[in-house]
Amino acid sequence: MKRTLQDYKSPIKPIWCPGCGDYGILRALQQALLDLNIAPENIVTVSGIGCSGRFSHYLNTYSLHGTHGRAVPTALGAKAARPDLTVLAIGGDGDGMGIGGGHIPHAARKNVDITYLLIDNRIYGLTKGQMSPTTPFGQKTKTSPYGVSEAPMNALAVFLAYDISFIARTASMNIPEMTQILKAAISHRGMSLVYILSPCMTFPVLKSSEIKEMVQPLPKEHDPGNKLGALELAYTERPLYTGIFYQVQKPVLETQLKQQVQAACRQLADGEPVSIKQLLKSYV
Amino acid sequence: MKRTLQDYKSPIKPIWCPGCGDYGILRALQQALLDLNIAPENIVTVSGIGCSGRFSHYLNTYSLHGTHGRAVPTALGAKAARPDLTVLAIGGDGDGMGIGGGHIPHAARKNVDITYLLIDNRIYGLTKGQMSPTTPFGQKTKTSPYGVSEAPMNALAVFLAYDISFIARTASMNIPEMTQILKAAISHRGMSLVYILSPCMTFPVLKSSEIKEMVQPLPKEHDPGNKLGALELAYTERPLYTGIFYQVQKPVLETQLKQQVQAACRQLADGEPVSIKQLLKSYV
Amino acid sequence: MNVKTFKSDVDFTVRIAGEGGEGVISCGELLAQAIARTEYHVFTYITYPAEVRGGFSMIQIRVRDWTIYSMGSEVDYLVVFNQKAYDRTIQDIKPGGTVIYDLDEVVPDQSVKAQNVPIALNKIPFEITGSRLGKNVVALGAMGHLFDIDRKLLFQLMKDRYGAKGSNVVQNNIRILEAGFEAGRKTGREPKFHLGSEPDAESKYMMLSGNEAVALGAVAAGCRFVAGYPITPATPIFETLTKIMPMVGGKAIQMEDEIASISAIIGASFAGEKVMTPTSGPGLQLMGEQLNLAAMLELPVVIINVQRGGPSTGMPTKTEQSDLKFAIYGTSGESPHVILAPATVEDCFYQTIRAFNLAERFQLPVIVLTDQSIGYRKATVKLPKFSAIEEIRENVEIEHLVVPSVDKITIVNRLKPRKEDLEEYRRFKITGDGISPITIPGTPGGQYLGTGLEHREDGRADYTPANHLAMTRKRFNKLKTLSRRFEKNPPEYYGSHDAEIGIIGWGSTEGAIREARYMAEEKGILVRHLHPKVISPLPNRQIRQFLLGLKQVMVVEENYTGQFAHFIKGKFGVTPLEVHKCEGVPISSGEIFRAIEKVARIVDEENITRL
Amino acid sequence: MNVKTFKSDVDFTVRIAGEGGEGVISCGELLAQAIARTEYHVFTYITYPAEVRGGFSMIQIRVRDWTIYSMGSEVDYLVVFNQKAYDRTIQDIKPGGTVIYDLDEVVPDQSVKAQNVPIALNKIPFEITGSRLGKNVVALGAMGHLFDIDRKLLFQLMKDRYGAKGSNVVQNNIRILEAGFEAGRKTGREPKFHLGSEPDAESKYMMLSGNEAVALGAVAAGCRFVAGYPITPATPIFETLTKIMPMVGGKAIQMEDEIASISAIIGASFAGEKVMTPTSGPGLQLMGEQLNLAAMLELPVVIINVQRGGPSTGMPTKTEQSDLKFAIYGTSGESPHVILAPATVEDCFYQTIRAFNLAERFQLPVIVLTDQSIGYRKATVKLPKFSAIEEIRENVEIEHLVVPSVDKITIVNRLKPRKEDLEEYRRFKITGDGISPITIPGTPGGQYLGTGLEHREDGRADYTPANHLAMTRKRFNKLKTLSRRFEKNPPEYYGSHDAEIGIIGWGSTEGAIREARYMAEEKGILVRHLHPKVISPLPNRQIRQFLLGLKQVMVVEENYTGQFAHFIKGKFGVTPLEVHKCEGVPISSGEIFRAIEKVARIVDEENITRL
Ligand SMILES: Cc1ncc(C[n+]2csc(CCOP(=O)(O)OP(=O)(O)O)c2C)c(N)n1
Ligand SMILES: Cc1ncc(C[n+]2csc(CCOP(=O)(O)OP(=O)(O)O)c2C)c(N)n1
Ligand code: SF4
Ligand code: SF4
Ligand SMILES: [Mg+2]
Ligand SMILES: [Mg+2]
Repeated sequence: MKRTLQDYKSPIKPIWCPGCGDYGILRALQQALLDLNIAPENIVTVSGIGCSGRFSHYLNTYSLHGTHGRAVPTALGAKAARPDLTVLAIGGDGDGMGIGGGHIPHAARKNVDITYLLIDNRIYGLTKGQMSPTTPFGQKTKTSPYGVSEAPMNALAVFLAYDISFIARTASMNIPEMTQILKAAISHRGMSLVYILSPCMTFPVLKSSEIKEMVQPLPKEHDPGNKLGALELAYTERPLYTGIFYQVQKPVLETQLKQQVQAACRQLADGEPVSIKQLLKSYV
Repeated sequence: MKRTLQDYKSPIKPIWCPGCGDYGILRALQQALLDLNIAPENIVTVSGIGCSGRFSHYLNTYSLHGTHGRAVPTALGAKAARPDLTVLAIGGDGDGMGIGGGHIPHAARKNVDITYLLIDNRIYGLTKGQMSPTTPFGQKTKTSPYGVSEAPMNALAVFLAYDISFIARTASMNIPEMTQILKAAISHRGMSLVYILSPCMTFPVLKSSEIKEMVQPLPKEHDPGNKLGALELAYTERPLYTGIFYQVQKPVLETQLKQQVQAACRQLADGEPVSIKQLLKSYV
Repeated sequence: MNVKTFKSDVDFTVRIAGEGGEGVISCGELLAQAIARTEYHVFTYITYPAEVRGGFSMIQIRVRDWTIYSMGSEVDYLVVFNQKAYDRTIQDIKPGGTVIYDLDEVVPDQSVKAQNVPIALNKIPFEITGSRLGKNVVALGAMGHLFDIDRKLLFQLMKDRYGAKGSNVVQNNIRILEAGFEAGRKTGREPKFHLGSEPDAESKYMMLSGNEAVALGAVAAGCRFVAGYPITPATPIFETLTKIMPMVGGKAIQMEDEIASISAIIGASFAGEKVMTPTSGPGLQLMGEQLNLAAMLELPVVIINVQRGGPSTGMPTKTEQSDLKFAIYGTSGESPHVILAPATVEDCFYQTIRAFNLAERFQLPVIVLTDQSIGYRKATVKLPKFSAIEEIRENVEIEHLVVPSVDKITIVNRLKPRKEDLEEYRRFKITGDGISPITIPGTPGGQYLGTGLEHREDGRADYTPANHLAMTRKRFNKLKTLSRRFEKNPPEYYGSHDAEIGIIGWGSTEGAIREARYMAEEKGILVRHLHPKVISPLPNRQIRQFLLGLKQVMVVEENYTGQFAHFIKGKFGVTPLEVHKCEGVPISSGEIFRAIEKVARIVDEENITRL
Repeated sequence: MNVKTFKSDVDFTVRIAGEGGEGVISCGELLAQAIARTEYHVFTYITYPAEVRGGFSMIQIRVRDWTIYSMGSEVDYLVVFNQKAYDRTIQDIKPGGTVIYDLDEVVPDQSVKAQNVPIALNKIPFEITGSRLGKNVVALGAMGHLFDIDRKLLFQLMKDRYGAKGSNVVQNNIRILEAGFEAGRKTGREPKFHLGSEPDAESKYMMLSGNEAVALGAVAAGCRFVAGYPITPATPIFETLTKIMPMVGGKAIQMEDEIASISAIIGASFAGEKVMTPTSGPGLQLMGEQLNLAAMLELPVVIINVQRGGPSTGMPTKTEQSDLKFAIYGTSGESPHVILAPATVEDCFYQTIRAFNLAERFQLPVIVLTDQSIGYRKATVKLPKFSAIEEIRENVEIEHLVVPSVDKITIVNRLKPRKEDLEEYRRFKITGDGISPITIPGTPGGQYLGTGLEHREDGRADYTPANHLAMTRKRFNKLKTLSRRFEKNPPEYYGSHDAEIGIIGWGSTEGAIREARYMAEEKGILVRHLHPKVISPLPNRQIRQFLLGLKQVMVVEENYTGQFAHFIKGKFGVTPLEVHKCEGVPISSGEIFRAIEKVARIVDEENITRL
């Protein structure tokens, strides 16, 4: 059966503002899923709360639109329970680096095989324009009427320090590049993070034109296995590089969990999982 | 008035296990406060939950023993409200990197002038021996009976990526070194983090002898202003360097808040804070 | 209360409806603001879409020459920007009411009895500026004509609002507004109301939303430290505070989440500040553990919970009164806190001040429960008598605690220790009323340990059976003291003593209930109405007195399970008739009135004896 | 129930007390384990200090030749390791009881009527190994002598326990144990009980703590995915599961906090697994937002809340029943969930299975409320009839839902859609009983959107008034269906129909109430005792029937405010006599009995009529 883009679209029409970066990202994601030819019924999408949280509404997958900041641990549970599924987590800068930021390093440590799309528009879009962890210093927003007084987070550097096993940056208007990156990310065994710069039209802290001006593909010679090199590039502010910063192979949660079962059963007399009867009798 | 160590001790006798690293840390902290001659009534200590959470009980300060993982934002509130006070936050590896880990980067971004003692024994001590975010891969604990299956966090690298403005590592048995570092940390303007390796005697994932074997002072030539250099040293596993990895000057939260007041008042007719009467009348 | 006050000469309702992004709200707010500068009272109700763009959006404005109690249930003037908005709202038009709509976009339903006023809402601005934006300004101009509002006033307000966008934008908007006036004139309809020709020179009224009133109340109460995290529909409180706190020398900090927010205010309260955090259900959900800590540390903290449609993410932009039990019981174990529920926009101001007073005096968390409808409602609020704002630093006698009002605002601070208390300072000393003197950092000899663990008077952890019982009793003793104080107030109900039917409500439904009572009284049905502001601990004696002599009591609230009704039933042994609405929109006076009528019939027919 | 069963030939209580770190608990557990291998029943109660080292620690073991219902209130044998422990526990000794203590460390109070048995608890191990450790093993040996326990059995148990520490440790311990036996013999006291000479060859009893019973119940119910975070006193559930889940091919993951834990199980439940997370008050506090999400997504999740002394961090190692209202109302807005409260260690096993059955069948969160005392209590539990464990994959008729018991365990799975349901799949289809068929990922055509926003039947977000009302009703309809099912069960109470006094309790107090009833019956006071396991929604009809004909009803619970009593009062219009205890320790049968006596006197004297 030949699938089409339509197979990945839900019947719900997106209600983002005209020109919102999320449209492009949705498009690239659907294309990537199509190119990889993953059956929609085998995909789980978990999204947080925000304009970016609406992705789950627009994808014809098993879609869970949860609470603010919890997309990653929720997706982790789904993948750990069902390693046969393709599991995506999607959220914004506030969702993923503000309220939900504490979960990311631990998903990284477990190296669960999910793909996390973190969409950074440097603002809280859905709640209508408050500062986020990446809003630039000095920027006026609805909750920083005198200018932001804290330093924005260098998200890439932080993710590298978390040692997420696949880390890429791209921009919402770079649809072909983004599609390629998403395909690589989904294909990667282990946790992959795709950090996407995206303009908000209504609260334009990060404008489309600025992104276009700033981004530039990573130098060809960059070795994604070199973490310190990746860190250096992550700290570069002009240009903002796009592409795969880092990719390594590490033990994956699902495999580890399987090995636990094997280890547990090896300890048992016959090497087979115990029945409830045997289990209860062991407490006699 | 000449103060003594006694002035910093509360009447409550510590109940840690004999040989617990926390004893040495308490001692060094009291010494540092004495050396800096800070009046006990001008110190606020906020601790999390864990064996390390008990520090607040043993210091003769304004001490708040809060909930699990929230020492840093609580301390932040105290300091932001009362910049005249010396504010300490203290907690363990589970408290500060597990449940409370999400708060650290944001305190760092605000660069609030508190000193955070993060005591890493690589285990959950108080709850009696479960794995923590820094327990080594493969280690058996009460909740990893088949061995830890996730990668331990490289805490120092993470803190560097957070750009905390003062970052040091030391070990609980290095009392003179630790005292010096604590003094530098408390004297630093901005957020300071002192990451302390400490043995747990009862659940010995990290043994005293191991620490002694592993630690070594930072190379003299290391420049604490060089973040990439600091990162490289943070990634070095043998030896584990101790000393001040990183120190920079950045805008401090308390100053920023003061500037907001100035900015707000500048916008007002007479440059003076408004009275409640004026404020209400502006809504007519 | 007098039945006559219900009747007014001027009393009409305008509704503007369209899609999010069409400028519905700003159009309505400008209209309301203009009217508020006249001698008339204004009351608005807003529905935002959850989406930033798109989705249904509306604002309803009631105008009256006397105090307004509710949003009104039928609409005299309906302004719709598109067909969807027309279809969705036309059923609320009063027979013979006026419908203003875009002549290209809307096809009116001829079966509706209304005066149709088509205007080229889209075309007019396009002709002037070449842009599709501005239909809201045309509509504003047309209404300016119909209500005879002074143009200069509207120009001024537009300048205030759009000035920051540059003089070009202002000029364009003023031209569109002019064209709107002209379009209104061209409809041939004469101005119906003359709403003041000049801005009232010395207005005694503020135009405030409930959310703004809360923010101003906090400032008035002496709050100088706020930490928060945006969440609909509480965000405007926090946004307002980030702006005004620095103006009064205070601090408002945005944190990374709600847990951090409440943690920060606990730290600041420990350090001696008066503190607050505003939030809504899902945010309060995350704060419970720290709320409990504040109760255990006996620290004053004020939390504003602007209720929205629940559960879970629910309906962020809709209203509901469904967090009542959650606010009371939403913490593990047993710890005392107080719940206040303001009834009007004005009340949001005074009850917030009261919340701080109670929090400080009793050293416990106070939750103020408002909701989306009151938070976004804008109303004219009388300025308080500034000469009557009294700042009392500390140690106010509990007997002297009064409810802040337009005539008298007293500010209460926490109980400071005397010199002798500091000799061997016991922070959690067991006292007659449960309240112990509290030190703040910087006080020599006042150092203490505050721990969330069970502790002794001196703060040290102690789990012995007798100590746990004694300290639990001490903490709850504060609530008892507080109840005792408020039980001494006379039962404050509205309506006739002779009534056989009683209505109890709480929070934002007060106005609708009040109007329903007036409607009933007009039909000769006497009704008594109690609307407690302290809803936990409940004023038992007051409610008991209120119930005396009634034949039937109704409890009105906006939720599914009848939460307040359960309390009334459980505590007072009556079986109230529960009038709920759980649809995300406020209950109207009409709906309540119809329920009263029904009850009156039953009471009559079944010859029920008085309770 | 027969009064005679209360009397036993063998029924005595041992308490061991000392400081944390002195091996108090392991000493008691070894003793209990040894006895459990005989034909006797064992029931233990443990108090841990919150500190890892130091603080008061004790274990109490009741031994009986028949089912044991409670920990017992007075102690026959007291073993104390130091003076503090002596001072703190001596008041609980039965007149004439035996006190074993260290002769160097403890000076017994001569005014106490007890048989003092000094033993060199410290010196003996020091002479053997040169170390101060081992006094607990000496004490174990001495008791081995007094109760005539087979040495070989104790040796074997020591090997099992200390084997991992090396043969040297085992050898030393066995030598100390021998010396303990000898020390016991030297006291000149004859063995009083002969507790079986050989391990029972084919025991039908497990020796389980309540926490272990919960963990095993989860496995039996088909749970294969657990995510958790350590918290006292629920940690042992999670620790047990990290060990046994992989043995049955399941998964148990430690997360970074409780929010992540419940998020992970929601994800796993969405993916089709049966899931659970164990926690205690402060942890549940953090889970509320996600619990609400599960209710809104209509996903089955089971949460075990092992209650501890509250509020806030409170008393982690102490017991309390103070999370009842919190468990029911602790979520913002209004969402349905079910609360179960196991009454015994055995019940922890069966009610956990039931929790999964209800969660799956009704697609909602189920909270199991246990507490520290039942969680750490160890008791002998009969093995279920394995032939009677039935795994029914799905679509069990609601009428066929039974309470799992030793004789019959049915496993219930969620409702799968039929083929025609998938044609235009509506995940949240409104049905008669509120339950809609649910797909899991991998099912083609079963894709759907689950959102915490209010949504339509097909999952799409929808805030229109009618939809919100309809969906709220649908969700609560499931609770109604569930109630209706359970209302059909006969009222399950103990005691005489003729009783004039009733006692209602919930959770871990069942045994103490039961014993108190026996004590009362012995004195000729008839008592009826109801102990509902489903405590929300309350079985209204059952309680009403139970109340019929009583003159006074008592509600027994371990908290300060009388939470369950409030429900009984509120819902059934009676004013129960509230018997609370809020001291961090379980209420004893004696305390309840004394309350019954008092009530009996009042009922008698005041000539109260039946309710
Ligand atoms: C617990 C909780 N707190 C706050 C909110 C309100 N809220 C919804 S979305 C959002 C921020 C969204 O910003 P971001 O994650 O950057 O997403 P964007 O809208 O920019 O795509 C906030 C604060 C919420 N829904 N839940
Ligand atoms: C919300 C919450 N979850 C869990 C706990 C239980 N708990 C107490 S301390 C602790 C971990 C302590 O480990 P760490 O922070 O490393 O401190 P240590 O004891 O090792 O010094 C846990 C899980 C708690 N008190 N509160
Ligand atoms: S507010 Fe910004 S992020 Fe949200 S939909 Fe509109 S353009 Fe996109
Ligand atoms: S358990 Fe470990 S960390 Fe805790 S007091 Fe004992 S030695 Fe220290
Ligand atoms: Mg954003
Ligand atoms: Mg630790």
